[in-house]
Amino acid sequence: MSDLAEGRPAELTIDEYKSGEKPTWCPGCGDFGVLNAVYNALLAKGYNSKDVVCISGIGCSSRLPYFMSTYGFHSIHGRAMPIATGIKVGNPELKVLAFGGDGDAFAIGAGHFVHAVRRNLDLTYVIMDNAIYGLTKGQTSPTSMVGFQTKTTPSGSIDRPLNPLMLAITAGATFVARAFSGKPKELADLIVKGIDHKGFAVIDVFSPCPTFNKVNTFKAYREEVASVPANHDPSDKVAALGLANSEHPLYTGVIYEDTGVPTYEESLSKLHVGGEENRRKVIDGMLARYS
Amino acid sequence: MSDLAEGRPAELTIDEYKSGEKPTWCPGCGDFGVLNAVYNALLAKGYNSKDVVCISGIGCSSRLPYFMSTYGFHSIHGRAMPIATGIKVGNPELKVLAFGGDGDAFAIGAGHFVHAVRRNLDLTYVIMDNAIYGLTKGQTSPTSMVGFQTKTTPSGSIDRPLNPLMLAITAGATFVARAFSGKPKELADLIVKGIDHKGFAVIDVFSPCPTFNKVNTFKAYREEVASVPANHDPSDKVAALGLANSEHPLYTGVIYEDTGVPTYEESLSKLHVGGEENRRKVIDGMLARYS
Amino acid sequence: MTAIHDIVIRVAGESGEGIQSTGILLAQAVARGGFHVITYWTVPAEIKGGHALFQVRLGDHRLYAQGDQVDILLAFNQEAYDLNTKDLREGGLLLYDSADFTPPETGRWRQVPVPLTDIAKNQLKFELGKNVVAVGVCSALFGLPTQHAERLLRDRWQRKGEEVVQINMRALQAGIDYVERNVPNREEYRIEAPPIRPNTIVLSGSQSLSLGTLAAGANFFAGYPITPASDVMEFLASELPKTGGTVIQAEDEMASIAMCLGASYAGRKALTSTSGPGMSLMMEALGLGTMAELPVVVVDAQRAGPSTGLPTKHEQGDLYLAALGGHGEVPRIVIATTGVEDSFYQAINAFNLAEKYQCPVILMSDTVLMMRMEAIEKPDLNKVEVVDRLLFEPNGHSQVHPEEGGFLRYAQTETGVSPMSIPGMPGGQYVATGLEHNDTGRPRYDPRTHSTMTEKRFRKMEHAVLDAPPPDRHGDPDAEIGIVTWGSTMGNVIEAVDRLAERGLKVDAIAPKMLWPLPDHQLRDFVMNKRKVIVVEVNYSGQLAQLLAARYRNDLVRLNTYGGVPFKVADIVNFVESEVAQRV
Amino acid sequence: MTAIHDIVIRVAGESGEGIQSTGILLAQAVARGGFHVITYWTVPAEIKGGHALFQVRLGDHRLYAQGDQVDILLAFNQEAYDLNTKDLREGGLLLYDSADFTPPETGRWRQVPVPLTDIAKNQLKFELGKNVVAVGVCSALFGLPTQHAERLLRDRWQRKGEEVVQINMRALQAGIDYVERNVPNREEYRIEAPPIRPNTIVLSGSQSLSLGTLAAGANFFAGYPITPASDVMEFLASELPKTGGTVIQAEDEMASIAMCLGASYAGRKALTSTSGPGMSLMMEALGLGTMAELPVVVVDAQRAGPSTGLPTKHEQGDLYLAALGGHGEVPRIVIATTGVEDSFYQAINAFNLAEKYQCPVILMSDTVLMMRMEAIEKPDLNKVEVVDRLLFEPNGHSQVHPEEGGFLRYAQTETGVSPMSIPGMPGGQYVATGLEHNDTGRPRYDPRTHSTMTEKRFRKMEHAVLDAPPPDRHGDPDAEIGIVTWGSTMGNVIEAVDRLAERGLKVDAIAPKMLWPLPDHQLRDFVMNKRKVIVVEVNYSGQLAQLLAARYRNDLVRLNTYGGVPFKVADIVNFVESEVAQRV
Ligand SMILES: Cc1ncc(C[n+]2csc(CCOP(=O)(O)OP(=O)(O)O)c2C)c(N)n1
Ligand SMILES: Cc1ncc(C[n+]2csc(CCOP(=O)(O)OP(=O)(O)O)c2C)c(N)n1
Ligand code: SF4
Ligand code: SF4
Ligand SMILES: [Mg+2]
Ligand SMILES: [Mg+2]
Repeated sequence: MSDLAEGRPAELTIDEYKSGEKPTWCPGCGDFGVLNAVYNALLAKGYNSKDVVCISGIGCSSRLPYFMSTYGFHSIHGRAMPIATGIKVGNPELKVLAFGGDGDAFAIGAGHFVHAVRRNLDLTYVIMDNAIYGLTKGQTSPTSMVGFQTKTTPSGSIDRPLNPLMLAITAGATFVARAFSGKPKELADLIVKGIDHKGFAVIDVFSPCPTFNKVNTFKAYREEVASVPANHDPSDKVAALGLANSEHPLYTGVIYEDTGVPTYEESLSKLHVGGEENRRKVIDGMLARYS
Repeated sequence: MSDLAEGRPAELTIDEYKSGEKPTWCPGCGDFGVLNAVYNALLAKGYNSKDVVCISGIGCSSRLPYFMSTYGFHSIHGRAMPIATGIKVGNPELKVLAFGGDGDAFAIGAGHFVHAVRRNLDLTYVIMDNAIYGLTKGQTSPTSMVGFQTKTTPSGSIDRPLNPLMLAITAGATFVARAFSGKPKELADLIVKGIDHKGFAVIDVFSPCPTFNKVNTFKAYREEVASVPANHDPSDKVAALGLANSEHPLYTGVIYEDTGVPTYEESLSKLHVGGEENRRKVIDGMLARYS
Repeated sequence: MTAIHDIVIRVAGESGEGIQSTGILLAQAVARGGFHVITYWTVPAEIKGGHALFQVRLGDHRLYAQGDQVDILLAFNQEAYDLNTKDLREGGLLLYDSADFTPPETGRWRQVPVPLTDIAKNQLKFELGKNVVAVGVCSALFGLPTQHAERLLRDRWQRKGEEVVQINMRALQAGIDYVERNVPNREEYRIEAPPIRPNTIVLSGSQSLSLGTLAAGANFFAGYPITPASDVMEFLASELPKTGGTVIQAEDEMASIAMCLGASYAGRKALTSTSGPGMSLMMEALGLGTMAELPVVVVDAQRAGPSTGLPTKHEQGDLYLAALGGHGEVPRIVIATTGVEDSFYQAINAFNLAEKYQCPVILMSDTVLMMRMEAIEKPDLNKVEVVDRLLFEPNGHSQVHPEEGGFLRYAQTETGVSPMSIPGMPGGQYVATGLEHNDTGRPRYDPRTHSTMTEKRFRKMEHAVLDAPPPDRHGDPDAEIGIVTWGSTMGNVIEAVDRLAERGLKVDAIAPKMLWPLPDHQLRDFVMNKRKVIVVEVNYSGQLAQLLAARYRNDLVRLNTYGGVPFKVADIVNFVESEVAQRV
Repeated sequence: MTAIHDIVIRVAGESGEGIQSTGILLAQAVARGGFHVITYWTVPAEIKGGHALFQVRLGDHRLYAQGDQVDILLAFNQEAYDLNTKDLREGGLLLYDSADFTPPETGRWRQVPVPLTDIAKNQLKFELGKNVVAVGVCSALFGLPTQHAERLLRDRWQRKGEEVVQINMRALQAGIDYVERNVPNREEYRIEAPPIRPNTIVLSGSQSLSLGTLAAGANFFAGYPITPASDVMEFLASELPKTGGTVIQAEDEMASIAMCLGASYAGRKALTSTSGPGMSLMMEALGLGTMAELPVVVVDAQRAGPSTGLPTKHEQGDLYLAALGGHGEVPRIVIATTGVEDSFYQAINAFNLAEKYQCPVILMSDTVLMMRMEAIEKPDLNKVEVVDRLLFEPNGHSQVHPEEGGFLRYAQTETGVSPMSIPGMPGGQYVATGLEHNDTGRPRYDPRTHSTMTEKRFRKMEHAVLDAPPPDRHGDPDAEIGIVTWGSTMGNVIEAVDRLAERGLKVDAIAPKMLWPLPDHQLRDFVMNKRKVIVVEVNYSGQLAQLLAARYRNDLVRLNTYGGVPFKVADIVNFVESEVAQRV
């Protein structure tokens, strides 16, 4: 356990980032791997947990902040992005990580996702994509495949799945990666890269739900995933869209990165023509204008 | 005026599709051109106005259904897509056209847009894109350019604009076109093509707002628009994304079309294992199961 | 020893270990034996694993509540023992799976080891049969004739072949045998079997409600999963397509309700189901439903709030929202079901009212009710009356005034209900809208239009209230003490009224089914003329009590609980007794 | 002829022709002359063009309402004449721009042609000066000393150079000259100029409210445009960045409120502003604000509903939603401002209450008030008290229990308010959540946690109510007739009370500023002890009346109007008189 009040211990371990609350996930859930990767990524960065905020919506995956010793906001279904926006803009010094499921991000949260992406806040959004609604006990999600059978689509889903990576890229994301809970080192590494990226980083993680999704399993993913080719240039948008579009294999790694876009906080702070000390002057100025 | 009760007149004119309600738009508004193109497109199709439903959200542009003699649903801000989905699924025989502004479609309606698109309902969505919120008297919209000054962004917008065409294509749209209110014939022609396309047709129309947007004017567009190159293959997704991405020129015409995707109504009807006549049997079957 | 008439059996253990299936099997078996039965269960916060319990209360008379105390506890493991003995009555029976643990002897109850796991695994070589063994154990205790459980197992497993049937039969018998050999003096649990009720079915509140929507003619559903409302969606996803109907899983609740409004506009009977968070999100579009005058049914399966709250827990906290939520003056109808059987009929009433009055109807259920199973009388479909919206008749109708812009969709009428058209009908063209509008549907903002159209929308409510389904009544109509309640709490109140009557205290109880607008003709007399009126609700602020107080009297007494669990009957009994004592 | 003390001037014409700027200039000029002034205007449904009116009421005493009747109508065109003469009082003065039309002589009022267009275009060669000519015309009528308008013009155009100042001066003088030459007998419009009030500013309700949020320390705004709330956003978009604050135009209202909650969590003073449709959409996230106990202010600039309704029209229809909307038991505070000056102070109160009680506060205004301009006393910023949230002090504090999972963010306290932390504070780590939770914020679903945390959230309200801002009072405290009202309607009520007093009828009026929870200590005595209590509201169902009835008494009398326009003072006067007569 971290001794929060006294500051950081001399030698950091991942225990620094554990809250002591026992994860409520099913045995074998992919989200354990993600949680561990987050611990390791934070360790790699050496952050003080008091400076980190983990934000989420609602879903099994969105429970993650409870297992962190950092600040956190487990909000409501679909609204992780605007909550995170408020926090990051509210205090740009904070290290902000957002988490959620595929339903949270791409069903009820789809509109916010698109807009958060185009704003390019400097935060990292880790989506635990299990192609199912876990917490509500197994319904079709926006990333479920056509034909996928659940209680809400007993004859198989007829909706074509969204491709989170392509959606992110066309909405203007500046860092887009895919990872797999079954490749924990790569995952932790990508989270570090996402954090290091100055701007909005989207990491879509295949994080299987063994309880309700019997199709998109660890085994199935293991057979399909392949690392991004070594010669891939992540700044090449068209190439990135191509990799993102591929179904065989499913590429993991950094798919796209654009380092030339200012962050939202930077742009906002450029609008500031003064600080809190000006408040009285501004009000007096307005009052004078109305005289 | 149409004599609605008695059936169609022998010789159709666009008057058949006029409601007699005077448009409330400002003089010079681009939406007049769109309305006219819609009249002409319906005339070209020869539809009976009783079989057509025009759906919209809220905005200047969303007023369009009032000026039609067809059925209509002027709904609430951002929800034109789910309303249209309910209507089209509710009665697949109907010819369904949806209308709205850039705010309606891509701000509050962004999530619905993405999902409506991936479902591939057989309807045509005409977006009157003026890069501004007209009805609320001039605020920045999701398609406004960086630096665009309005009352809500007095120092210029810092949000990078969404590209409606790219968004539509990556969300899985099967027909994506761009038009310009200043090229009314092409516009009418594209609406006809959208109607003829079996599936979801997105037509993003540059429809200037002379009252509040002094940048994206008829004149400015006239200088920037160019028809899609004659050799463009709309079934080539990558090429389509390329054209959609271009800022100089701004291409008008059919950017993308995929004719191989079943419509949502078709897929839904395949799930039907019977009709209304089965209702009693189904209930009795369930009751027996609980005995 | 006096004869007993009902008994509460609780099965508890690790979720996923078959607690629920044991309970359901048991409930179905006892129902076949003619017993009345009512169940109660809770699911853990964890997705998988965690502590679960399933409680079966059975009796020789109609039951209304889940039972305050446990008579027989079957603990599958140590945790189940730790968490549940507090509810086991003094002198009750504790059965525990001796494979797992051995509890200390406390003397507060009788305790008997039952090696369920051992029997299933070692004796039967059928590990999955543990639940059926448990069913055998329980049914032997109170004396269920074996044939009922046997027939149930046969019906259930027949399709899988005789071998499967037989191994289950053996498991059942093993449970029975064990009890007969090891649990002497079973008289105190024995209930005289009532006559078999052949026309009985066992189903949950959510199943009953879903069936009701089918019977009402529902043919369009759009929804978004949420506990405890998803059951309705999942039921209809498998059944509606068989009738040519459609179920869409929408991207969120705003889309769900908007799709329903669209479908309704196109002529469908549409519904969605949700719980608190979804209800909040639907408020804007529900206003559109009121304004455009479109029939639509929204099932609100209430859970404990606010916000995401306690998603698996019970509360009646959404009444304000259902009745008064939404900006502007936005009338709509709120119906609440009080029981499993009632859910079927209120679903039909909800649709009929929506169609007749062309407006949104909120159909309220709650967590306890959605999940409760009960043996109810099979509904007679021939008696179900289905109401359809009033359609305008094309041609030759005064409702079309071309000079005024066409069809008078919102023509002023005495009841406020105007004949409506459906796309495709010639001459019926109009634009449905959320803007204030004149009788053709065109937007108009002058004071007269807004006043008269507001009155029209509220006038419909004045007529709708007269079509309110009859309230549940129970107790002595002449009693000076009255209880008003709603939803599943009525079950607890009914049993409290009976218990109070046994103790010589006369109480009268009413649960209106239409909660908004308030059915004055059903309530006024009751609320005004009782000496003391107690309003019993599972919420903090007494939401129904406040609505009644605004209309009738300010001295209503409130009894509330807000811990995420339903009332115990004893709580109500004690409260009423102390209220009466206060007066002396 | 008796001296007159106030006068209503209405300028009407095509929207875009400068109606509004004429009205604003006139209001500012008369305020400089020491007059009290209050304005009223409506915008057309069309985006551009359409009929618009701007009304300036001025007087030698404090004014509270827009004025029932027009004394002087300045019609820019035929349509303005057609639509507005119905409001011109018998014997009033009609001025019309003779360039456009010539109205028939009716004898019901005095009418004088004023060739505004001609003067501007031909005489001054300054077509844009028409509005200034109109200001000259109006101010000459009631005798505004010229210097005030002149100084205003100078202040306004100075930056553009002396030439511009001069041409405007000439336009003003041309208007004055025309009146002096062509309108004899102006005594009946003449008001004795009151002493100059140097400390006066002229601003709108939305400006006053926005300034109040600045004074309260607001430093984060996220919102989505909507009439009539956008003004707040647009004001802050230009002012907040000057103080290092941030304004974000969000993608919708769900995002707006969620961003505010995030910013508040991060330590900002956050607000959003919206109107009915947006309020409905914010219900779910507002529940999160209550549950996570985060300060946030939501301005609800009410307009006429339901649904999209009448976006530019007036109604007080959102009270139910503000006070009771949202699923589950979701307490929050509702504050309503009654006037332009009050809007400044209530904005400050709203923030202070949000910070002190760590919860959402809805600050209600309405269309009339947002758009109304008034000459008010310049607020004294030194008297403004700003309250900040109670922060936990890191180190050495008993509020951190590592064994229990860290910082006790939701520690139970007497007032329910727990010290909170802000990200970055060492030892203050916790997870804000919409789930029910224990004192560290961890999700817990047991009955005790839910009960005690529900009580904690409501306990805060019991204390908050004691901090309710004082209500507006007016009239005779001993009167037997009492009026309760809220929002801008209080202005109309005050004038009605005065008019009734003149006629010998004593009436007492109260408008609470805190509408929810109800400030019992302010209201009980008033509502319980008056013989007759009339609740006056611009809505159909009497929303405040119902909340009061639930708490106090069922015989409240209601006076409602719901045509999208405010009350006329005469309506209230007549109603009270007829109510009193009834008793006789
Ligand atoms: C407004 C609202 N609607 C619905 C729900 C119910 N709900 C909770 S989580 C969830 C989806 C879970 O799926 P996902 O986001 O993929 O997360 P997972 O559980 O799979 O990790 C839903 C629909 C809710 N809590 N709030
Ligand atoms: C829920 C809700 N939020 C906000 C509004 C206010 N509003 C009406 S139209 C509109 C945007 C208009 O812009 P756009 O959709 O681009 O249409 P345009 O007027 O430009 O044609 C907004 C914000 C509303 N009516 N409802
Ligand atoms: S239900 Fe699926 S996603 Fe949720 S905890 Fe279990 S395995 Fe993980
Ligand atoms: S404001 Fe703009 S978009 Fe609206 S009607 Fe006028 S010109 Fe058209
Ligand atoms: Mg998921
Ligand atoms: Mg627009």
